[in-house]
Amino acid sequence: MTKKSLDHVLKEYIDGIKSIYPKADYLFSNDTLFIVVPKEKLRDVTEFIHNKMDCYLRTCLGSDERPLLGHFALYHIFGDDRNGLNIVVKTYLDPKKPVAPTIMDIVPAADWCEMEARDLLGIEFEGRKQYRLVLPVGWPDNLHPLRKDVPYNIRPRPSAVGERITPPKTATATIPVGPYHPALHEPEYFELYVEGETVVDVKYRGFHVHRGIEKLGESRMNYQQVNFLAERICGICGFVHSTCYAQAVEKAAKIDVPERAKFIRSIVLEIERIHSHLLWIGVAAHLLGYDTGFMHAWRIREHIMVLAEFLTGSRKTYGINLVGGVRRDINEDKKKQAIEVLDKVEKDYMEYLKALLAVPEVKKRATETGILPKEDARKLSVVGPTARGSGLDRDVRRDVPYAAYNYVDFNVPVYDSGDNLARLLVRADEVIESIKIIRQLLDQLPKGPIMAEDFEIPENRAAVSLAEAPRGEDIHYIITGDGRPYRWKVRAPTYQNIPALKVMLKGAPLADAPLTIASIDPCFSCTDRIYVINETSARKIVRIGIGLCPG
Amino acid sequence: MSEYIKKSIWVFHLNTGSCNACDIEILDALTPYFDAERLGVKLVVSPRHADALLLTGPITYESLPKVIRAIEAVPRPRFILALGSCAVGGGIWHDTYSTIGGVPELLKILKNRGIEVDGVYYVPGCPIRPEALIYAVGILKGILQKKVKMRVRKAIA
Amino acid sequence: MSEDKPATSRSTILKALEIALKTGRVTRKYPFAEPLITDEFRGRIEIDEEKCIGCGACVLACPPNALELIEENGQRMIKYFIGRCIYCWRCIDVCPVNAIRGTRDFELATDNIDDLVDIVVHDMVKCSSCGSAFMTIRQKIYVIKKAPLTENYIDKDPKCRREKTLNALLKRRGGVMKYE
Amino acid sequence: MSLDFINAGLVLSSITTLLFIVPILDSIERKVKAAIHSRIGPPILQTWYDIRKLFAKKLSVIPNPFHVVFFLFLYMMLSIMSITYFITAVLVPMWNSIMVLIILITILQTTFIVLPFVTSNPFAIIGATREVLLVLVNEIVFFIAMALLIFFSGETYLSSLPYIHPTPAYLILAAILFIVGYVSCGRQPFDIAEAEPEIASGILVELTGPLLGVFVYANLVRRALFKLIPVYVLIAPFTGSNMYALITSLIILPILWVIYAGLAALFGRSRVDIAPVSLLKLYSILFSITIILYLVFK
Repeated sequence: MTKKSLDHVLKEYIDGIKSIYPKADYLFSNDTLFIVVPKEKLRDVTEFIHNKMDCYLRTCLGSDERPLLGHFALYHIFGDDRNGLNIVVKTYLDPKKPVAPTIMDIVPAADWCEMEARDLLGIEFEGRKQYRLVLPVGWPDNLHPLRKDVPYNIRPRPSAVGERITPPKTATATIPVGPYHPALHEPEYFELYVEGETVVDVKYRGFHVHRGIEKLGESRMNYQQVNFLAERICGICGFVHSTCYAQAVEKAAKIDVPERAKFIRSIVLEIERIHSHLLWIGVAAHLLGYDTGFMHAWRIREHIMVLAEFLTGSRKTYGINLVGGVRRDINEDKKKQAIEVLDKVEKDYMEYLKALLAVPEVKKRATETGILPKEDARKLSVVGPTARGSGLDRDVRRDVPYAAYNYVDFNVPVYDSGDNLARLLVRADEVIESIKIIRQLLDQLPKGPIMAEDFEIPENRAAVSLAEAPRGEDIHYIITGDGRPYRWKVRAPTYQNIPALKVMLKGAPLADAPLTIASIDPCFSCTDRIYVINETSARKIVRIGIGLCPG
Repeated sequence: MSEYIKKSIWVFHLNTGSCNACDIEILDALTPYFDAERLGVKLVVSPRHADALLLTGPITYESLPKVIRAIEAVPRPRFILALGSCAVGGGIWHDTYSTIGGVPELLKILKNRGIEVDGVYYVPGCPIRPEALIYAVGILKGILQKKVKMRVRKAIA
Repeated sequence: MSEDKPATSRSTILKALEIALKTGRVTRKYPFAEPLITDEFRGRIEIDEEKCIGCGACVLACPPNALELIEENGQRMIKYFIGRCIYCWRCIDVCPVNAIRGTRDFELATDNIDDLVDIVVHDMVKCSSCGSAFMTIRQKIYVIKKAPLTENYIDKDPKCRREKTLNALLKRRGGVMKYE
Repeated sequence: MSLDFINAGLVLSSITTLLFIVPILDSIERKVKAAIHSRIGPPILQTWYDIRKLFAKKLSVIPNPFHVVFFLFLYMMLSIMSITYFITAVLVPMWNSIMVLIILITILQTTFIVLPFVTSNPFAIIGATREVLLVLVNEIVFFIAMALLIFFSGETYLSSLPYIHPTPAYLILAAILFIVGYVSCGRQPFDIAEAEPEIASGILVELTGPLLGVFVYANLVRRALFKLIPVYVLIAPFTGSNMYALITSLIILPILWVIYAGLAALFGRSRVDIAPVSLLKLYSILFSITIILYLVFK
């Protein structure tokens, strides 16, 4: 994209917004257009950006800026991937009684993030049904943990928690069905309403893993410590989160990261992707009752885990990202070993894949199940392999290159059928692409330092950063503060994909539900949100706790 | 009674707010390179079948009641294995508003409610290596000895 | 790569058997054999009580507060709680005297949580004017070695030092009031 | 008289050996699967350790305790009785009609299906419903195969089978019985009733401690019975003596167990709407072949 066309696009946005609100303030920094509008004009501006300019909502967030400006602020972040642009719309809200207009009827995807802002900051949204989303049951109504006057370690009524045990609706008696059921792994759960063996409705219950990460990053920690916190948002795709965070700060502070550090980041990111996809393929095989497939996928994956440990010092949560660069270098010896491991893994993996797809049950049960048509996929704006399995060709690594991805050449596998098999094949192909990418990166690894020298992070700068996690695009938004982020917001890919499950599951056999749920590779540690639908006439309730960041 | 359990340890895994890293390492401990099954470990799907609960994560308020219910469902003798730094000491979020800060806090709550547990094992690691889980199983089985001990050392000026 | 789509390749269910035969048994017999660990693994840290000066730089850097600084009865304790450590080794990066060493130790399981505590106790220097303890003796030695001229005022804690400076300033200006 | 004495001794020793060896065979199955997974697997006595451990656990409260305990013990008694009856019937040529065996097995299967229903757990009930669908197909095929067996061989006694001439149709019938046996054992792809990911091992989910121990053990005995019957039917005509036939079957049993284990490791799990249909197709083809062969070689 040339400079001229960017200017042109920007002018289009600014003119459009000026025509709605002539006094709108705007600022263009990095790849992000920041606009301030009053709350009365918010809905019109949203409509313009979302409907006229065909952007999609990345996320929205509230922020307590009373100590700075005497107001609450509400940010809506929109994305324009065709031009690689982010548009941040800021609205000031009353410091005493923050009330904002909802945009949920214009942008359905704003449902969860509005409710999250309500829970965490006490911002009320007019014109929609409001409910508790994030905080546990029994949490005091007027206590909003993300407000700056609330300490991060406040623990109201810890003893009251025990009283919240609700007896199960059916005669399941003492069995803790629900969050900790069959396919282990993660405590979020789905209630599948079934008639006979057919799923008639789905209800997702979540937020068991809400750990107060954003508040922690804004209060107890400093810039460098947050890297380690971000990595622990998710234990499977954690490095994406820490990279995304580090990039956001680097963008906001305009820090020049050495090329070598960028390469190392990309290499580790791709290693993480291979591990994540192999893990998922193994679990998918297990869900189909094919344990041999599970074991061998994880056997091959073990080489990657050992390689990750050899390169970074830990099998998972690698802990090598810092704002400004990385902590561990890749020397010639490591490079050689990495290539050896990759060769072996590629060979074993190709063979394994043949074996897996030869099993009749795997093919039969993955084909034509859990179908997500392309139109639905586009409407719900799903991301990652879920989108690519439904024929949407989008990948942040290629569309908005970050780290060292603009130095490599790779394919983005896309399948059109939208069923579980398509999503399986997308991941299967991506493993091979990732191996290809790592080879290229190792080959071109530039010389130089791995850490930027002496930099300062100025206050009150903001940036949006994107990264392609194994499950889709990851978004971090940051406002810098004194020694630590003033506001830090994370949007994980699973957030975008979960609503698609309803489409995939309805009317499908119960036996396919675990695979279908797993097929979006949900990562609840990252997501932590709730999807609520109306309970319809269902005879039996089966609660299924599928975990999985796929696992 | 618990002698018999040493030969056959059925475990039920609860994620109580962990980041998944420990959880995938638990699964990894069952896979070919580590094969916990050779030590009699089996991952079961209901706490009613279990002998030991594998807890990962700092125990969020939202998951606490469910954890307590799961512990109650395990027939005695029952054990708890606190896996990973989050479960042992609350980890990086040991003092945030939405967690209780690890298994030691959970044990206090259990004690108040009169729920007995026959043994608790702490396995630090972030995440735990699969070998660390196998090591803990070895201690539970009595074939290994613990290596760590509280240390207080004086720095002599 | 994409021309040879694995989905289309012909194969039977016996392929798995072939892989199994070719691979053989891969299990490491840990704990009876060596673990699957590389030299780069970050395990528990080890504080060298001979070198540690008790400055607390590691405590400030530690993301999960596994390292804590506790002061009581004229003693300062650096408390390392292994059970909360995330093994990031940031403390090793920031230690000014290289007193912290990383190990590959992961065999840390125990049935008693107190086993996971490691404390280094430092004696502290008392302020020559107000008597409150404010730094460790080792820290004082370190500072004097690094910056010899500090000997004159190192005995006072920062509060008393400021007081002294301010009083001196006031005196010079002819004032008699004492800074409180 | 002396022969009867030997027979009685043989019956007793085979039954005790079988009852002891069945959990070991299960451990071997786990080891075989582990080998295909490229790992070591559990020790050879692991299933015994598991059962012993389960009996050492405290009993916790369950819904419908009376019904559950009643059906559970009925199930265990019936599995042990059926296998005892089978071995006795093979050796002792008195009231040993195949019909009695069929009736016993029918009651056994019915108890097996009823058990999860009385635990009134939604997972168990879904599991049981699936089992019913599968058993309906399988059990009927078992009846037909046994009936044809009686018809073709002209014998209604198990102990007479070693003295008949094996026709091709007879051998195909034996093959059908092998498939019935495999399906009854709940192995992949027919483990739909115990599907762990979607219904938490279905029928097992409510049982705990010693009750689970009883169920696990009884289930193993039942599985042994369903392997023993086809083996005996297949090899009996080639041995010429019921004592040899029994001993050979007992020797073949572990081998068959290992083969089944290996097979199960190569398949995934089928689905409740697919499995019975594909089974039906398979069985109809095999039955047609049987009848054609019978007519051709008559």
